Amino acid sequence: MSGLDDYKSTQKPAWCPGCGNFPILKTIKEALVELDIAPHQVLIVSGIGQASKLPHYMKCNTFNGLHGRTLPVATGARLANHEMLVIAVTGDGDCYGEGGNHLIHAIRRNINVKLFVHNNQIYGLTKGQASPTSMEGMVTKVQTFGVLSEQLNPLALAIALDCSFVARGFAGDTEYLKELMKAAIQHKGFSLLDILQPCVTFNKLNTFDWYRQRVYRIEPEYNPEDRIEAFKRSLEWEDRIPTGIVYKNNRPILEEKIPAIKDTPLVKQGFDFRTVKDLINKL
Amino acid sequence: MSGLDDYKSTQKPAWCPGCGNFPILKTIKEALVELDIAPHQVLIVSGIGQASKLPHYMKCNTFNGLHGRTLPVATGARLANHEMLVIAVTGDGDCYGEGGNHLIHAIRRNINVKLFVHNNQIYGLTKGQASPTSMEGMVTKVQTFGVLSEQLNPLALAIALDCSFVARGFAGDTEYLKELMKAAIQHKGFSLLDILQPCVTFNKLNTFDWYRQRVYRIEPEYNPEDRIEAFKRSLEWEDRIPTGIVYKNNRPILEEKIPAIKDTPLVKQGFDFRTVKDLINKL
Amino acid sequence: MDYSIKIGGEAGQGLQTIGDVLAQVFSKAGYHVFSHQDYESRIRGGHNFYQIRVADSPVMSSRERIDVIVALDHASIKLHKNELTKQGILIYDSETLKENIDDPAFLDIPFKRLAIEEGGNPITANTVATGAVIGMLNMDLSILNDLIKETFKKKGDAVVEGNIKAAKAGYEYSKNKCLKCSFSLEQSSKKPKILINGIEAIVLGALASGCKFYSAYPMTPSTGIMNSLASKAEEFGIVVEQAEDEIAAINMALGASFSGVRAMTGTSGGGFALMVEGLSLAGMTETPIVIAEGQRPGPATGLPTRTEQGDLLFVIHTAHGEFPRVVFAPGTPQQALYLTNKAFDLAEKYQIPALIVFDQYLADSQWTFENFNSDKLVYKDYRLRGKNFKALKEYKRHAFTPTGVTPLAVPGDSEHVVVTDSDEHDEEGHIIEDAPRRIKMTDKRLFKKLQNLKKEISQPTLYGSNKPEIILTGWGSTYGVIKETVDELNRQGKNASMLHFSEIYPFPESGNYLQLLNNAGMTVCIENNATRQLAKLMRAETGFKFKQRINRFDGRPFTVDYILRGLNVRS
Amino acid sequence: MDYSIKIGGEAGQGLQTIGDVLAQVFSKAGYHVFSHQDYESRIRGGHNFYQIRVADSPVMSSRERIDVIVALDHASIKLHKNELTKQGILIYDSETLKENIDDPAFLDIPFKRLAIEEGGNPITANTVATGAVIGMLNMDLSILNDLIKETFKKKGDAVVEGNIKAAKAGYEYSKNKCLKCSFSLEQSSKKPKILINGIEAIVLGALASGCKFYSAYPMTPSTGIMNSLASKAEEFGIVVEQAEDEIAAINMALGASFSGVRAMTGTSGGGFALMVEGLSLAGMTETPIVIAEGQRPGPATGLPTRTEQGDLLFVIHTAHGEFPRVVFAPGTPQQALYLTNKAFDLAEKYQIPALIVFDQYLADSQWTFENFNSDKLVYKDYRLRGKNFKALKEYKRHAFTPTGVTPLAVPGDSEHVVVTDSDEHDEEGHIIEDAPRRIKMTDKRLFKKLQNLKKEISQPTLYGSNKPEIILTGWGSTYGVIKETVDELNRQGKNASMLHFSEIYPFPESGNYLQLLNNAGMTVCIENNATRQLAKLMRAETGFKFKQRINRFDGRPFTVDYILRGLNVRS
Ligand SMILES: Cc1ncc(C[n+]2csc(CCOP(=O)(O)OP(=O)(O)O)c2C)c(N)n1
Ligand SMILES: Cc1ncc(C[n+]2csc(CCOP(=O)(O)OP(=O)(O)O)c2C)c(N)n1
Ligand code: SF4
Ligand code: SF4
Ligand SMILES: [Mg+2]
Ligand SMILES: [Mg+2]
Repeated sequence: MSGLDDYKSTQKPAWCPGCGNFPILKTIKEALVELDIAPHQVLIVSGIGQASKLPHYMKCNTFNGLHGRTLPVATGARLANHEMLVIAVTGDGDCYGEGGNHLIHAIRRNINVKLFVHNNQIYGLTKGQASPTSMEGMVTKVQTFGVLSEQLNPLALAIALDCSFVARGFAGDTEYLKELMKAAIQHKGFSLLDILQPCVTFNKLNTFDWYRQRVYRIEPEYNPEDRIEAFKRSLEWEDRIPTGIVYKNNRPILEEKIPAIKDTPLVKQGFDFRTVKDLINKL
Repeated sequence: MSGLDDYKSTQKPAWCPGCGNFPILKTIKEALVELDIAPHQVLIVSGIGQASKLPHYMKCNTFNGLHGRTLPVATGARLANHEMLVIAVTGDGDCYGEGGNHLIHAIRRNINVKLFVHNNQIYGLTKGQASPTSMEGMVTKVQTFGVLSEQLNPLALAIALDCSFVARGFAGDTEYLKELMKAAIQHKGFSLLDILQPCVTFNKLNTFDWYRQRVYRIEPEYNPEDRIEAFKRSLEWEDRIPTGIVYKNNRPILEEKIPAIKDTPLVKQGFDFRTVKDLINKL
Repeated sequence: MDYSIKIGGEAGQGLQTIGDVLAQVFSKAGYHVFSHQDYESRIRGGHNFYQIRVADSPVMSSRERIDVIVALDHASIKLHKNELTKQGILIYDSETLKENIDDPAFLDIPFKRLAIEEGGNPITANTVATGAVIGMLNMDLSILNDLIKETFKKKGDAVVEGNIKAAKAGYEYSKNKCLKCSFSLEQSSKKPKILINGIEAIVLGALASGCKFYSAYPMTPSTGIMNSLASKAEEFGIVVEQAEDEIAAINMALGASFSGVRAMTGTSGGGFALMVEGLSLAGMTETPIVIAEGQRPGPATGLPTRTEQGDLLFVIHTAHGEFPRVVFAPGTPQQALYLTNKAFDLAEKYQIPALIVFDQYLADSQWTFENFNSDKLVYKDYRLRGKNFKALKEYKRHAFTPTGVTPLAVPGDSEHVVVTDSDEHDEEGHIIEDAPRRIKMTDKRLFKKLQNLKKEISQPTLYGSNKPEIILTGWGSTYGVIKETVDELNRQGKNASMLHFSEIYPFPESGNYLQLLNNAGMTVCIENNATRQLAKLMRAETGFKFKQRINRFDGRPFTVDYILRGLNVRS
Repeated sequence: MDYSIKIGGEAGQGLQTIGDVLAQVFSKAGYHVFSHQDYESRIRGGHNFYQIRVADSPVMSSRERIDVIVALDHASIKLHKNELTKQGILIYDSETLKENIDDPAFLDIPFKRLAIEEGGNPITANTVATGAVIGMLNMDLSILNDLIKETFKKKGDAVVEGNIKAAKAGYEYSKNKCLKCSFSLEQSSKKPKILINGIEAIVLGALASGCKFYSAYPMTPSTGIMNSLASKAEEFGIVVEQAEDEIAAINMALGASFSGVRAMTGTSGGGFALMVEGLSLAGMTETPIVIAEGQRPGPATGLPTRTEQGDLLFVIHTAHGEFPRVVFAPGTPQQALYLTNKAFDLAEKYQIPALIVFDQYLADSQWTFENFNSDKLVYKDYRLRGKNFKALKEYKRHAFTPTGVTPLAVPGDSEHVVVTDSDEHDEEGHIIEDAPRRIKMTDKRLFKKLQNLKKEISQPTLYGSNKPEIILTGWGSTYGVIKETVDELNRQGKNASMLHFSEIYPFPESGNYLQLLNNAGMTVCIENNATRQLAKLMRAETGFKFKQRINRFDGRPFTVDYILRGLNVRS
């Protein structure tokens, strides 16, 4: 049994006091503990941004890579060792901006990676430019006339791509967030968990309060396997923002379809230098 | 009045005999002539691939750029001169593979660019690897166990992103294709026209016949402004493949929202060196 | 008179505002100012500082000894108190820090209490501190008051009034209490100076060159260019587009340039890495583009908010295939202005990519100048437009010409079409496969252009003696610190000069500078990197090998003292 | 005995099959073979050719004069007939080409008619042609028949039978009709040779090094690596993943490598441009990776199916920040095998990126070898795994060590976590901002490793005299053609040697080779590029400046004749 203490980090978070990343960090640790996963059994791959600093503030295998490239690293890591739980932690800029192409194709592959996007609807680390999820009209130093592009809807996008698991959480509702994290981890298939995460410093529009006034938990009767209903639900935003599992399906995962790793993870397979040498000698 | 002759190229197509690109080429010229657009009034931006060779085989302003980077070039070109009709011509690999991220964000911007994707469900120029739209199970030299990723559905993706105009054409139904091209060009907003284009050399699965047995023209009663219905329709594939305008809306275009170019295209605006010099002298 | 002031504190405490205001007050008072900043990659907390040097003769680097420290947090006291000069004073607010330090060099000023009592709002504490520094320096408050009025005008009279009162409170407190304060910056009668940092200078250069399109993705230390251009977009008729990634950024700029406007992008090393393919595209399609590359300590994400000169060989050699490019590395904001202008000019004249390489140190450092000479700026529209284009009987985008340069037509302006291609192409711009035309195109695109381009490149700057015994060589942002080191050496009776490269590629033709180097007894290459990149380039281009080298690669800029230590010379 | 055979035709006409089969027949018969290909970037049409040299002593380049031309289209006749040697014969099918040429050097063979009549299917026309060439050379048909059986086994007996008959028909036709044919390749009794091209050799090298993961995006001339590895994926337990783009390709490979398996990616210049940021990531995180970079004529898309050595300085200098890398440029398939193996070894031993730079010419060219010595291959698993990892009391991914190399642990194999970061980090792998640790990390990652890494690099190959008067220098794929030129020069009584660089970065320490160059009267640097990249690198690294240079940049490979012309020596 691993406990919360096992997940203690040696590092002090460099986040702003009150940042929505703190409750997410706390919740992820709790979820892992409750699922009885030890730190060395999980690999967190992250990119660059405030969200992506997360693995440093807990204890786990960590590949903190480049801005936008979280999913390819996670994909490679998981293909090489599919006994490892691989979680990709990124920001909205990282995942939906710089890394948008990888998101599309990770979903298509249905690699069994868990993607947690800290969606603060802003570029935090670079001091407040619009992100793909920023709302139209929001004024920033770069978007001096307000954001002109339509706000990206990650849930609708994922459903259109038939993503295996699509959910939304809120950093201000950690109890539910924990359930969603656990569900995402336990689901077999690529799982997107978009987490509404207030940035108290740069996003003065989408604050804790703003979200609190709008988010609701999806009703238990809801059937997340109905793609059309899921698509409809994913379009809600203005006044009511659904949180919960919006869509899921049971597509087979990539790891199981590749003959070379069907039986044993790649990293556990030996290499017989002798055979290859013989083969070469006999050419 | 421009005629078909004006669009004659000095180049001989390097496509395989019978390739689905030929009817598309012919149709695009006809559409432009019927809309009375002269060659110098249109800029075709393309990427790299068989489809992307198209502008060489007609007469028009041409920027034949990099693989996957068609839309950013088209976006920049159009922002600099929005009196020019800008058409982006690409392949499925180019646009949905290498260039996937640009597609997402071009749609969000709603830049008034026309995107024609020659979707042959294969990488033609590089000799037959799977593309994002290749069907699951198709065996190639690289996909030796068959394609393992889910086939990308460009229409569903575009609708999820609230793309301003979403249509599908078929290289084997040029009459209808011409109508769709004209509609795309005349629509005000980013227009995605996905064109089913048989690759007679490498795609032995999705042949002219295969498509002919499945495609149908969307019925006239259909309301393309209903996003949910559009999403449903976009999911049809196996037995019946809809062609026609699947979705459209009237989002304002980017060009009109940028104060600096509201009145005059950027390229038509002069630069007053004197004023800036004065300003600097007075610093 | 030459004082150094350091403001230290956590990110988010507002030390940058204090620094900015002080630097402005000094420059408006006609003093020479140099400032630099040191900050972490975080938004709140940690430890940052802002250092200002103010003097009555030109200054262009920071010193290691400080006269006035404004400590907003404990770390500033711990980390910097030993940097104080003999007459140095550290000011802090014991009530806020909840710590009272008994040190004759320390002056406890109740920033926050005065802010509440006088400014009417704890938020004015930094204004109290700013006023206190002005008081310590024996300046008068008028300039600060003017600045306050200007800055807070939009926030209403009450805010202006509160800040003016807060400033006064700090000012009087330090005037009365700082018995040890021996500084004096009496009101100089000199004309106010221009205070400008590297970013502002690059932006000014872009504006002065008729830049109409800027697409970029945020990345320190280049983000300031986008912010600044965005703030001026409406006034100057510029389209500023935040791209989805750096690949899009450069390709958009190329699209805009192809359409007929001057276009630019900016990024840092990691983002530039993503632009490499686009750079090659610019080379092949002969599309002009200006790229500002802000180096930062790498590899990868490295130390994102710090400084390094680690990308020189990268920017010169990167991209597949062979094509000409221009690389400038300005050493001062003034050079940044003129070289950005020259970059735009050469990019369009030769239809090539032109790069401006800078770093966080140059980006954030403020310098003062008397004025800028706008006659040194050039603007020539090399494009084939409107009736000139219409008048042509025929047009081929890549026609062979004696200079290799083919007039760059604006698509749509005439009935001729403009065709270009990333594949090897014929004169019209259509794909080819044959060898003879490939050779002719390479000759046009590469050799012919390069021949003239080389002549555009100025020789490196020589500062100091014409027959130096010691030559300190550098490139880019180290200009100021090397120059001051040379002054110091010469003050000590040595015969030293600076050789500074800012127009760095094509490498300046071997001229006088090579002879000087060969004749000098001591030749030192000074670089803010680990692998001695200029020294390598110099050897590749001229065969010359430096005898000594001083390299710094800890993410911090050089100081005169650091270089002197490297030379084993006491400071 | 030394014959050259050229098969010319349109893309899609099957000339590659004819060429492949002939090369195999010759090598199986024990002859020495060299072949190269020339093709356009299209799938059907245009003009391509395949050229084979077959001899009784080793051959490693193509000649410009041809003995047998198989012309499948008109262009082949027009473009190549003048290349015929005095005794040369061109064969063609006048019925198919609808053209009858009256030339004593031409032999009209009704490929198609014989295919229908004898092979039972017009599709066997190429087999007729193949048989005809075998007949002209006076070989017997047995090897070809065996090959046909092997190739068509899966298609059933009828197909095998048809092709055997077709081959026989062509064979007999030429035997009977080619009165002028004076060639003779009597069955040699020699042992069959290994016929292998550059791509196959790289793949073999990867397999022999325990490569377990390959992610890439298709791009000529590297696609063959992915195809070949994919075909062997199941047998050798390899995961081959086609990435959505090159950025994903390199990042996936890094993820796999981090997880504990040997990983590789491959691409061409334009795709590599997109990998530059990932390269820097490998450098910072000290993650081993092997990258095969297939150069092609640039800039940008350039001439996508042709050959060039234009990326040397690019691959050596690209990426932001400073970190060690290894760059190999094999000159032969044999070197490609061993150097790919060495790349995997060094990448893992030093935890750095290792690059194999090749080009279309090496990729497609087939060479023959007697055998490969597998004892020259190395395999050592440097990873910290299983119980060795478990046994540690503590683990820090980036701990400081005397060599700079920290054991690379497999995550999950013990309770210790493995942490790495693209930011500058501490020994554990966590983000840092301070100067002292930054300096120590640079020292570890860069200087310490580089010191030992340099010792791993072999000296360039010297071929020929130890005191040469003439030195022809090259790198990468020009090995064979330069070597043969040296032989020719020496045959003509000159004193020439070849100096060939294949382990090119870190540049081999100045040793004997520099002295040889300094002593030689004529030093020629031969490169398949325009800007003399090796010459520049040589000067930067050693100060040596070549006296002469021969450069070719039309997308075509060198021939001995071409170099001799460049040297002003008659061939
Ligand atoms: C290639 C590249 N481009 C740009 C950056 C600069 N950068 C760092 S974080 C970031 C955006 C952060 O936004 P997001 O991903 O939403 O994360 P947040 O800080 O909001 O959590 C950017 C643009 C970078 N590190 N690398
Ligand atoms: C950066 C880069 N990667 C890879 C390539 C090689 N390449 C050229 S075309 C192509 C794919 C073509 O497929 P698609 O876009 O579907 O076009 P098609 O040929 O099928 O029309 C690829 C991978 C390239 N030119 N540039
Ligand atoms: S800037 Fe925003 S996202 Fe970043 S740490 Fe501060 S509050 Fe959190
Ligand atoms: S390969 Fe396919 S797509 Fe390309 S030209 Fe031939 S048929 Fe058309
Ligand atoms: Mg964010
Ligand atoms: Mg395609």
